[in-house]
Amino acid sequence: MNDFRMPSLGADMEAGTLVEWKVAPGDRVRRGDIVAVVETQKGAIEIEIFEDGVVRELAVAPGSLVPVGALLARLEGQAEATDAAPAPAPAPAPTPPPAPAPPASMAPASLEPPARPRVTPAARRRAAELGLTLEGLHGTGVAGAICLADLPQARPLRAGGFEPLGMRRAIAAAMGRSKREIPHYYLGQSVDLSPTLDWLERLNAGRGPSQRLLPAVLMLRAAALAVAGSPELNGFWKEEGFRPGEGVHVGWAVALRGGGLVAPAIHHADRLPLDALMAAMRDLVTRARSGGLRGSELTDATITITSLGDRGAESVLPIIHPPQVAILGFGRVAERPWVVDGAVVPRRIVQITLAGDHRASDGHRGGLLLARIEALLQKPEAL
Amino acid sequence: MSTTAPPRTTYREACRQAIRAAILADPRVFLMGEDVGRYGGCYAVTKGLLEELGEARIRDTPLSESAFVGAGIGAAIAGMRPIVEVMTCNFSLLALDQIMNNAATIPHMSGGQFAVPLVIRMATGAGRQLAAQHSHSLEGWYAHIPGLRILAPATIEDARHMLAAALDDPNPVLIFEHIMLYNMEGELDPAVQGVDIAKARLRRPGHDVTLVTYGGSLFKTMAAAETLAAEGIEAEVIDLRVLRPLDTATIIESVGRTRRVVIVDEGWRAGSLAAEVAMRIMEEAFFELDAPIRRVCSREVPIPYAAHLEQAALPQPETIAAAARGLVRPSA
Amino acid sequence: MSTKVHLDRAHGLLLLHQMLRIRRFEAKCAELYQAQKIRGFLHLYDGQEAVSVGVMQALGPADAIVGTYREHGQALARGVPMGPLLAEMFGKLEGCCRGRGGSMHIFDRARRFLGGNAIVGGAIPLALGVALADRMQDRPAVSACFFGEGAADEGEFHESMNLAALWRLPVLFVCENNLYSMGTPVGIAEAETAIWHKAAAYRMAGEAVDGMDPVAVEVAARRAVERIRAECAPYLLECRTYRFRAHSMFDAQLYRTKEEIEAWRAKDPILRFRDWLERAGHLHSGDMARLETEVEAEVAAAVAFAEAGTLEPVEDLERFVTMEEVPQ
Amino acid sequence: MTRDEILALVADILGGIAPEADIATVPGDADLRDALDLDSMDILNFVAALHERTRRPIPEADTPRLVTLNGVVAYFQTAGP
Repeated sequence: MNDFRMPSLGADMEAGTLVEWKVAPGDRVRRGDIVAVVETQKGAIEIEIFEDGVVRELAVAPGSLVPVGALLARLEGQAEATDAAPAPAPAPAPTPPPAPAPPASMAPASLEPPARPRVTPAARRRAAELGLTLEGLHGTGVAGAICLADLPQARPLRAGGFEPLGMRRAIAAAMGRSKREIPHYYLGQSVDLSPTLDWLERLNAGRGPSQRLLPAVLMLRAAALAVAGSPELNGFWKEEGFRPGEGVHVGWAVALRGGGLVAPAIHHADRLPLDALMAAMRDLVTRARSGGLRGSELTDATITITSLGDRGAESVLPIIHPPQVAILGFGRVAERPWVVDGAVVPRRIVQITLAGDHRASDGHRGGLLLARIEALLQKPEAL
Repeated sequence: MSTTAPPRTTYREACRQAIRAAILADPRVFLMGEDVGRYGGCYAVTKGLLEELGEARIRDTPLSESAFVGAGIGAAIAGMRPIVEVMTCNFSLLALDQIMNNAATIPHMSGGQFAVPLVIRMATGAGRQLAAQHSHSLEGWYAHIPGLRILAPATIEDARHMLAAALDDPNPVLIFEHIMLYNMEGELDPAVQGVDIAKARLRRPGHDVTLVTYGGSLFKTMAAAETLAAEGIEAEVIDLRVLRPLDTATIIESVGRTRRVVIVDEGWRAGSLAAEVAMRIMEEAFFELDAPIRRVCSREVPIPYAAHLEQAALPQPETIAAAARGLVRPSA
Repeated sequence: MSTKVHLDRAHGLLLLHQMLRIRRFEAKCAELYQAQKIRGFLHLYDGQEAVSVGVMQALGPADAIVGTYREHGQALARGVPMGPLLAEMFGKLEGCCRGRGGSMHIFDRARRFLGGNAIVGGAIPLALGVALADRMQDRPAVSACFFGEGAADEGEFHESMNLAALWRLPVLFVCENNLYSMGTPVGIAEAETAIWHKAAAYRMAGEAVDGMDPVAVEVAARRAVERIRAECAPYLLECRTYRFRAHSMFDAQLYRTKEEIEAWRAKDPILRFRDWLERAGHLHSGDMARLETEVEAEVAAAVAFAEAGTLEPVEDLERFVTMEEVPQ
Repeated sequence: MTRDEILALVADILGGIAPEADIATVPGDADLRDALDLDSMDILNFVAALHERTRRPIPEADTPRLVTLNGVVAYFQTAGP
């Protein structure tokens, strides 16, 4: 029997509200199946399962707020599934080594159920309204009771929506941690985007609106390709140090109307051709705003790109989203005087910036990344 | 137009003016009780009234609590509006049969044929080293009895105006005047011509904790609230004023704001009015509570004579503040 | 109202009729109690009829009456209609107190009948208050207060005697001395068994009278009431009487002998007065049968009235716990 | 198309893109990108939907004419190519 527990979908995630079970006891599940929808401060996330098996027990009812790591369901592994189709004859198993006797200190703890947490009536009611489970919360009230001060103030998310306060807190936690912990270095580069945009306009002219590409997709494509060649900027800073990403999963920053932002991952962005990338981006933005992100999309980004669009500021000095180690920023494309072959000509210029984690990389590597992006953008037909 | 400061007066004087005005205003009103006339009242509340109003309206009674309280009930049934003064609530036990078995029952038991529009005033409480038999706080007991209205004027304004409202009530009304309040000085706003006898009153707004109290404990509680304010804890103080029927709504409303409650009651804790208030909160605002309800009541002893022991037995500003602090800052 | 009792045939028949009404009514109550139509405590008045009937002759409609818990006779003699009285014991809305009081708590505002009080001695101060209010409002009324000799054990009796005398209140204290407070003989409870002697301690006038003789009671009551009105002072009238039935419905009467009861039954106020009327030529042949028939019809009508009564809606349970206004 | 029909269409489309937006509150000459906090992806989706619903070709160069309500009305009240 295996425990399926509330996954951590982000460094700043402490708990999630179970919105819906997609499976029922007795259901057979396969690795990668969506088994549940969980709401977090960042929205509703579909939760995948990472093993095959049969659901034996759902431990949590929809509406409950469940701390990360708490039991959600119990699964029977493939081998254990008694009602499974006849399994192929097992290969002779090697005799398992005798289990070492646990040290005395690891002897099973008392089997008595843990004491019911002390919770004030007001806190218990708010918890119920919020769908919180209270186990694991730390109480600061009278006699250590969990009181209102120990709970989130407001109702968190509706399914599919974002709760501004919770989102704000999540951003505050992540950005605060970033600025406390990550020694940022910043690089900037002005890039002539005229060749790219000229090419794009010609391309779009022959397409209906729904087939057109946005300039952002070209920038994303160029960046993703460049990042693939800069592994020290693509990955995570963990306690043990830098760990490179297992692919270029670009976290694409999506601003939410009404405030806040979320940067879900486009998996293997470097492997997606432009049209596929455009489709992925369109899908991601839609789902980010309607609350249909998958858990892996919130946890897997290896680098973040923020694009200010055609109405934003000219440049951005972005803040790295931990545990990532770099973030790229694209400013607004603006027409500027530009020297080409000794002559000043109007060109459409974009400011590309990079913030890097100095623990993981140095400015030189960052500069190379920017240069590679610039180069790629000069040959859009090759993108 | 020149503005003049409201006249300063005392709680005692306010009580006297209330009685005097009521007797002058209505020929059906008279006062009877022990030593209310020639002596001028045990607490000097009625000093001078006999001379001014005459023996028919200010009646000295023999020490027969049951007879004169019962006579008050009979007179009320027969059309008068008596004010009966029982010198102290300690002696009211000698008239408990009349109050409980007659005044409180006759309207209902007679199927509404008779009302008992009677007012009984009595002194209550401890603090003057009068020892066990003169220091009881029995208002909570009386608040147990259906059919009675129980008032606890804690301010000069209530002392001055509750009596008239009580006399207008078609039901028996018991007014408990705390002995420590008679000397209290303060201003009486001449613009205020009357008070209700239905609602509790917010004496101090706050948002961290509600202190519910009444009568002689009000000013101890206000002092505690000041102490707390200096520590950054804003206590809301509710003066119950009317102990029966309890104005639960005002309490619940406040609890909804503060979510923490300390009830201060000079009665003994067990089976006290404070217990009733707490239970109302449990029944109607349980889910608002963010901390256990606390009570500061008198210690469960006959109130002793020795000053230090007496004071130790009673609610004090420090004990009230400590209880509130323990709810707002449990870890401090 | 004159103190002279003009005992003509009409008045004689009236007294007899009143006593008979009480006797037959109480007999019906006992029957209905055993049939479980009446519950709670039921204290019957058999034997004491002459007291109420006699005293009420001395009182007018403006006077007030404060009764005891053995007050059916007092109520009937005062004029409380038999139907609402019985309906009250049935717990019916049509009862004189809407079924809230029962046997022990008969109130009738229209007849200034203030209960029906079941705390021994507890109602005596009420009579003082009513008398005080009457005097303060210049009404020349008298308050008659009934109580048993057991009430004389109570402090409230003595407090009230003292206060009434001090304040010269127009109160007629009517002690129905039936010799037993429940099961305790008066001699066990009272150092001075002549209750009326206690009046002297309060400088109050008083006397004892044969409570088994309605005429004697009436004469004494008229004398007392006249004196109360004239002197504006209270009066204690002790009526020596006897209850023929048990204290209440569940009483083995271990405290008295059958012989004693039989001896008192020989002084039955109804039989004795009937015989006297007969001897005096006031009671004609057929009168008794006619009275019996009348009373029987009245009791039957009362039973029918009570049976037909309705129950107060439970929603009105809390009505009158507190009053919206003072009834005028 | 009448102005009302065009505005109803716009409201319907924008309701799908930005459900929290209320175009009744948007002045006719206000830039939708400012008024409703729309980004270039939203505008692209908006234009795509206009095209799909009206079947009218909308060259990319016309997009700047479609960022106000008045602009949209004017665009669709003129005869298409």
